[in-house]
Amino acid sequence: MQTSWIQFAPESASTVSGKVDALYFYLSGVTLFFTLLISGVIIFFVIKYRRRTPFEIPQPVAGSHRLEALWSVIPFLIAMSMFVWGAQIYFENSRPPKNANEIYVVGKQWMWKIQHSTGQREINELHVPAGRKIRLIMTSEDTIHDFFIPAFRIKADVLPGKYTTQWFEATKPGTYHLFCAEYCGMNHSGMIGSVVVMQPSDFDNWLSGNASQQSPAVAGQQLFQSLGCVSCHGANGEGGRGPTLAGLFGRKVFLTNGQTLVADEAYVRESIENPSAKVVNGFNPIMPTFQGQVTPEQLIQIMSFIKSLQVSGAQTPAATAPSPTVQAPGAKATPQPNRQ
Amino acid sequence: MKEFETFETPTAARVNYLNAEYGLKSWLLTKDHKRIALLYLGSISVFFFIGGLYALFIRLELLTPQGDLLSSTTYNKVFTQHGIIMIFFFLIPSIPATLGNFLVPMMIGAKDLAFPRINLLSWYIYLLGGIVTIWALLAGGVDTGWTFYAPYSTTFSNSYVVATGVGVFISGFSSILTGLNFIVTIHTMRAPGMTWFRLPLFIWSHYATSLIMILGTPVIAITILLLAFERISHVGIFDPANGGDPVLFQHLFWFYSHPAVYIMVLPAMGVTSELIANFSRKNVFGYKFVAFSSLAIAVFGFLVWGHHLFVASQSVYAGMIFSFLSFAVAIPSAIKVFNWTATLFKGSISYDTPMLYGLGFIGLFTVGGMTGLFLASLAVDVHVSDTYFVVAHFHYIMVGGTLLAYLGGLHYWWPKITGRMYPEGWGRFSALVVFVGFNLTFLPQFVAGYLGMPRRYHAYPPEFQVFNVLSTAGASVLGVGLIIPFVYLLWSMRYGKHAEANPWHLPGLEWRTSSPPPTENFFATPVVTWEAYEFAPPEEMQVIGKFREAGLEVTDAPIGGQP
Amino acid sequence: MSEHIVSLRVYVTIFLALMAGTALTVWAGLQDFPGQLNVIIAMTIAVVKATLVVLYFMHVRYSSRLIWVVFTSALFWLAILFTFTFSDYWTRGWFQI
Amino acid sequence: MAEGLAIEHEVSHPALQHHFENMEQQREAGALGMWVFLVTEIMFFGGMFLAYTLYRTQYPAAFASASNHLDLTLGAVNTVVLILSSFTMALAVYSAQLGRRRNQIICLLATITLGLTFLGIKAVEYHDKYEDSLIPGRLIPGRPFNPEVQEHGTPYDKHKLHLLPGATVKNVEMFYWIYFAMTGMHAIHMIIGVGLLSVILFFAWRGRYGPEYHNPVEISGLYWHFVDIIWIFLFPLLYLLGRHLEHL
Ligand code: HEA
Ligand code: HEA
Ligand code: HEC
Ligand code: CUA
Ligand SMILES: [Cu+2]
Repeated sequence: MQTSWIQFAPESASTVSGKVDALYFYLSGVTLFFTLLISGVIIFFVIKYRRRTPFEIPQPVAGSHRLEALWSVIPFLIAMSMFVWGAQIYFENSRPPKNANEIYVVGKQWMWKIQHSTGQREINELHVPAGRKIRLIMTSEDTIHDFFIPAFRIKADVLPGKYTTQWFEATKPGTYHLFCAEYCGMNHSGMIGSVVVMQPSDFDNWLSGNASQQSPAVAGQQLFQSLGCVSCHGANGEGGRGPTLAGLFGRKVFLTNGQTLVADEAYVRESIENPSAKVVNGFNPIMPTFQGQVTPEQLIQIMSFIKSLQVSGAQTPAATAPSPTVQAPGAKATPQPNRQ
Repeated sequence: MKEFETFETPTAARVNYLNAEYGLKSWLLTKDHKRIALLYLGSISVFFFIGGLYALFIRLELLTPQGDLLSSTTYNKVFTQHGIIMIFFFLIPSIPATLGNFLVPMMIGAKDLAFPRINLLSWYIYLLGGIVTIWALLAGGVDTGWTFYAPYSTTFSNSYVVATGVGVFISGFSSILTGLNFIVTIHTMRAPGMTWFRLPLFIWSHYATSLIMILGTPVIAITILLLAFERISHVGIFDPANGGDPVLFQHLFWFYSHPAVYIMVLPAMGVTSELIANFSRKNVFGYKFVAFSSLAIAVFGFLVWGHHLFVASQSVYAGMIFSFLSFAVAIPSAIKVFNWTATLFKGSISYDTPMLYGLGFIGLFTVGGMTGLFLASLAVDVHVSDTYFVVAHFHYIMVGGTLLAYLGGLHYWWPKITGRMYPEGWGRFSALVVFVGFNLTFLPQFVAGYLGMPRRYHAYPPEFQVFNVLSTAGASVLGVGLIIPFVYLLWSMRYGKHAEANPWHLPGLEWRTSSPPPTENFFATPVVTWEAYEFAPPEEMQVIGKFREAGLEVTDAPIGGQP
Repeated sequence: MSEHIVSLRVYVTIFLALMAGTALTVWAGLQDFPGQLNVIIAMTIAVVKATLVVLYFMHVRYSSRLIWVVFTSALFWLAILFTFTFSDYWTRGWFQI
Repeated sequence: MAEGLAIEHEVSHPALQHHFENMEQQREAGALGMWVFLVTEIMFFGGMFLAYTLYRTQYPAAFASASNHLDLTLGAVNTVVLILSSFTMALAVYSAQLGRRRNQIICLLATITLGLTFLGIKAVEYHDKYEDSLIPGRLIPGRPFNPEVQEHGTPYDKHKLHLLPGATVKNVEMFYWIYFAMTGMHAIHMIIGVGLLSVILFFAWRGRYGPEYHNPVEISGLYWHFVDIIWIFLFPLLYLLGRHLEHL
C-alpha cells in the first residue's frame, strides 16, 4: 500500500467508501469555509479596530435579532444537510443485503478468528472476493473489540454475549489493513491483520485450495448430534418434542407469553443458553440450558447448521403458529407449590 | 455614574486577603473563597504537569512506528492516566474551581460563596480523590482507558481499576459541591441591583456549568461505584455472563461524560466572553443570546450522549436520534462564536496577552467544534470513530479551546489575584508559541485519523509515521510554550510590577475593589446601577485625573502595561 | 419570617394516608391482575405516596417557585436518562412488546 | 468611595454567618442548597433505578422468582417503620418552628430510634440472604452465590430458591446484585441520616433551635424524608412486583 503524505483519504475499496468520502469532503469544505470566514473576519476587525489611543471608548453597538436569526438558521440548515446525508448512508448500510455470503468472525484477546461458510479458517486475515456482498457475523470470546477496515470505511464493535453484523462489497483487489478499533488490553495495537480482496475467480481457487477444512455447518451438525439436540429436534431439525428448526432464521416465532418475534442470531443464542426465557407456543419448557457448554464459536457452528437445514415440504405449522387445536400446556399451567 | 464607582478599601487600611493572616494553618483552614481558589490553582497545576508528563511519554513513544520506548502495558497505562488526570483532575475543575471560585462572588458583589465551609470541603475532597488516584498510579497504574469500559475493566484488566475508580468517584463529589455552591450563591447572594441580565456572562456560563455538575456527576458516581463492586464481586449488571449488557455501562458513562465536555468548555466560553468584551471595550453583541445559549448547551447537552455509541451496537434508530440532536446542540455554540466575532466590530481592540488567548480560543474552538460535526455525522463517524480523528477533535476543543481560555483568564485576572502584573512581552510571545505548537501537534492527527490510524495504539503501521513525527515536534513546541508562562507567572508573584485596582480600566465589579481584594471583597456592599460591560463614555475615560480622585492609582502607562 | 407552619392535622392526615397506601400496595401486590396492571398499580401508589411526602412533609406545597423548579428539574433529567436509554433498548429488540 | 454604599446589617441573630446579609437570606440559601443536593441524590439513585427497570423488563421471570424469595413481612414492616419515622421527623420540625424544645427532642429521639430499627431489620434480612448463599458473586469469602434451587412439586422450603418458568439462576443473581446495591446504598444514606440527626439532637438539647432559627432541623428533615421516598419506591419494586405469580 503506497502512501505519500499528501494523501487525505485511505484507499477507496468498497461500494460505500466513495459515498463516505464525498460526505467527508463536503464536511471539510464547510469547515474550511467557516474557519476561514471567522478567522478572516476576526483578523480584519482586529486590525481595523485596533486600539489607537489608550483611553478611547467605542460606542456600544446594539444587538440585532435579524442577525441572530440569520446565524442560527443558516448553520442549522447546513447542519441538517450533514445529518440527513450521513444518516442516509448509515441507514442504507445498516440493512444487510439478503443475498450476502456470510463469514463468521470471533474476536479474542488479541486475534481475529475468521471462518468462511465453506469451512476455511483464517487468523488475522480475511480473504474476500471483489464484487460480492459479504456479511460478517461477529462475536467476542472475552472483552469488546472492534472490526475496522479503513479501506472499506466500515467498523463495528464486537461484543461478548451477542452478535453484531456489518457488511460490505469490496470493489478493488488488493491488500488492506484490518484493525481492532476498540481498546481491548495489552496487545490491542497488535490485534491487526489484513483483508485480501481477490478477483472472484482467484477467490474461488483460493477457496478450493483450502477446502480440506470442515465447514461450520458440518461441524455444527456434529455438535447437534453430540450435544443431544437431535433427541428432541430430530437429526435434520425436523422437530419432535422440540419445535422444528428447519427454516427457523427469519421466521416469525410465537411464544407462550403471547409475544411474537423474528428468529435471528440473538434469539437462537438465547434459545440455546436460556431456553426457558422465551418458550415457543405449544411446547413445554423442557429444553435444558446449554450455557457454559458451548463456546461462542461452537454456537456459530450450530447456527450455521440450523441455517443450512432445508425446509421440507411437510412442515407442521402447528409448531410455530398459535393454534387453538393444540392443547398447549404452557408455563402457567404447571403446578407449583404454593407458598402461603 | 459615568466613571467607575468603586468599593475599594480606603488606602489607609490596605489589608488584603493575602496578607490578612499568615501561616500554613491560615491557608489550610481558610473559608475565604479567594484563598480556596488559590489552593485549587496550586493543586490543579500539579496535576496538569503530571498529565503533561504523560503526554510527553505518549508523544515520544509514537515518534516511531515500533513500540520501542515503552512496553505495550506501560503505554496503555500512560495514555489512560494521561486521560484520567487531565479530564478529572485538571480540566473539569480547572476554570470553575480556580477562576470561578475566585470571581463568582466578586462579580455578583457577594462577600463569599453561600457555603464557605463546603467550599473548603470540596477542595479537601478533590485532594483526597487526587491522592487516592496518584496512589493507584504509583502502586501499579491503570490501563482501561479513561472511559473504563466494561467488561474489560471489570473482568480482564490486571491493573488498579478499583482504586482509580474510587479516586475519580471521590473527586466527583468536589465537583458536585462546587456546582451546588455556585447555584445557591448565584440565586441568593447577588448584590442589590445585580439583576440576572446585569450579570457578566462569566456568571451565566458558570451557572450553566453548575447545572451539569449537579445533574450529571451523580450518575457517573454511581456508575463507577457499580463498576468497582462488579470487579470486586466478580459478577454484576454489566457482565454478559449474567445476562447483563456492557453497553449499559457506556450509556451511563456517557450520560455524564458527554455533558461533562460542556463542563469543560462552558466556563471557557464564559472567560472568552469576558476577554473579548473587555479587551475591545464593547458590550457583548447579543448579550441575551450568548447568556441563554449557555443554558441551552447545558440542557441539550444531556440529549446527545449516544453519539459516542454509534459503532457500539446501539440501535440504528437511537443512532439517528442522537446524531440529529448532536447537530442541534451545535447551534448554541455557533451563536456564541458569531456573537463574539460581532463584538469585535467597531471595538477598541488591544493586543494584550489575554486577548490573544481569547482570539485563539475562538479559532481553535471553531475547528474543534466543526470536526465534532464530522463525528456526529453517522456515516463518517463509522469510519473515524476511535481513530486519531477523534483524538484531534477533542484536543482541539480541550487544549486549543479550554486550556487557552484558562491561560487567558489567568493572565487577565492575575493582577487581581496576586496584585502583580505579569510581563506582557513574555506573555504575548508564549501565547504565540502555544498557538503554533498546538496546531502543529494536532492538525496532522486529523489526517492520520481519516487515513485510519486507530487511537490507543502503541505501535502503528509505518505509513502513519509522518504525521506522528509532526505531532511530536509540535508537542515539544507546545510544551515549551506552556513552561514559559508557568515560569514567569511564578516569577511575577514576587517580582512583578504592582498592579492597580483596575489595571485594564474595566467596569466589572471585580475591578472596583483593590488588588488584591480584602477578605470581605468589598469595603461595603456594592449597589449595582450599571449594565454589564457598560464602559464609561470616552470624554470621562480620558480624564485620568478622575481616576485619581476616585482613589485609584493610575500610572501614565498605556493600558495593559508595556512589553 | 415568611415561613409557613403546616398544622398538626395535616401531618396526621398525610401520615394516615401513607399508611393506607402501604396497606393497599401490599394487598394489590398479592392479587393477580391482568397484563402489566400489577406494575402499574404498584407504581401509581408509590408515586402518590412520594408526592404526599414531598408536598407536605417536605413543605414543597408552601415553598417558593424556585424549589418547585429545582425539584421538577430532577424528575425531568431522570426522565431524560430513562427515555433516551430505553430508546436504544427498545429499538434494539430487547423488549418484545 | 462612591455613593452606593453600606447597607447596614440588621441587629443580627447570633447564628447569622458573616457573609450573609440577613437571616432570611441565610435560610433561603440553606434550603435551596439542600434541595439542590437532593437533586443530585435523585440522579445518583436514578442510575440504579435505570438498571433495575432495564433488567426487570428483560428478565421478568427471574426477577419475580428472586423477589418472591425476599421476606415480604419484614419489608412491609420496614416500610411502616420508615414512614413513621418520617412522620416524627416532620413533627420535630414542627416543634422547632413552634419553639417546643421538649417535643422536639422527643420527636428527634423517636426518629433516630425508628431509623435504627429499620437498619436492624435490614440487617436481619441481609443475614437471611447470607444464610441462603444469596450474596451475589464472590463478595463474601467462603459463601459465593450458590442458592439451592427448589424442584418443582417438592414441598415448599423457604431456604430454597423457587424458580418460575423462564428464570435462570444467573439472572436471579443479577436481581440480588441490584437488590444489594440499592438497599445497601439506601442503608448507607440511613446511617448518614442517623448521624446527622444525632448532631441535631445534641444542639436541640442545648436549646439552639427555636422559631427564629431552625434551619438545620428543617434541612436534615428534608434529607430524611428523601431517604424515606427512596424506600417508598424500593419496597414495591423489590418486594412486591411478581409476588402474585407465586400462587400460580
Ligand atoms: C470540551 C470538550 C468537548 C466539546 C465541547 C465537544 C463538542 C462536540 N463534540 Fe466531542 N468529544 C470530546 C470532547 C468535546 N466535544 C471528547 C473528549 C471526545 C472523545 C471521548 C473518548 O472517546 O475518549 C469526543 C468525541 C465526540 C464524538 C464521538 C466520536 C467517537 O468516539 O466516535 C462525537 C460524535 O458525535 C462528538 C461530537 C461533538 C459535537 C457535535 C460537539 C459540539 O458541541 C460542537 C459545537 C461547536 C461548533 C459546531 C463550532 C462553532 C460553530 C460555528 C463556527 C458555526 C458553524 C456551524 C455550523 C455550520 C453547524 N465528540
Ligand atoms: C484536558 C485534557 C487533555 C489535555 C490538556 C491533553 C494534552 C495533551 N495530550 Fe491528550 N488526551 C486526553 C486529554 C487531554 N490531553 C484524553 C482524555 C485522552 C484519551 C485517553 C484515552 O484514550 O483513554 C488523550 C489522549 C492523547 C493521545 C492519544 C493516545 C492514544 O490514543 O494512544 C495523545 C497523542 O498524541 C495525546 C497527546 C496530548 C498532548 C501532546 C497534549 C499536550 O497539550 C500537553 C501539553 C502539556 C505539557 C507538555 C505540560 C508541560 C509539562 C511538561 C512538558 C513536562 C515537563 C515536566 C516537568 C518539568 C515536571 N493525548
Ligand atoms: C429435552 C429436549 C431438547 C433438547 C435436548 C434440545 N432442545 Fe431445543 N427445544 C426443545 C423444546 C421443547 C423447545 C421449544 C420450547 C422452548 O422454546 O424452550 C426447543 C426450542 C429450541 C429452539 C427455538 C426454536 C424455535 O422454533 O423458536 C432452538 C433454536 C433450539 N431449541 C435449539 C436446540 C439446540 C441447538 C440443542 C442442542 C444443543 C437443543 N435445542 C436441545 C427441546 C430440546
Ligand atoms: Cu481487540 Cu482492541
Ligand atoms: Cu460527546
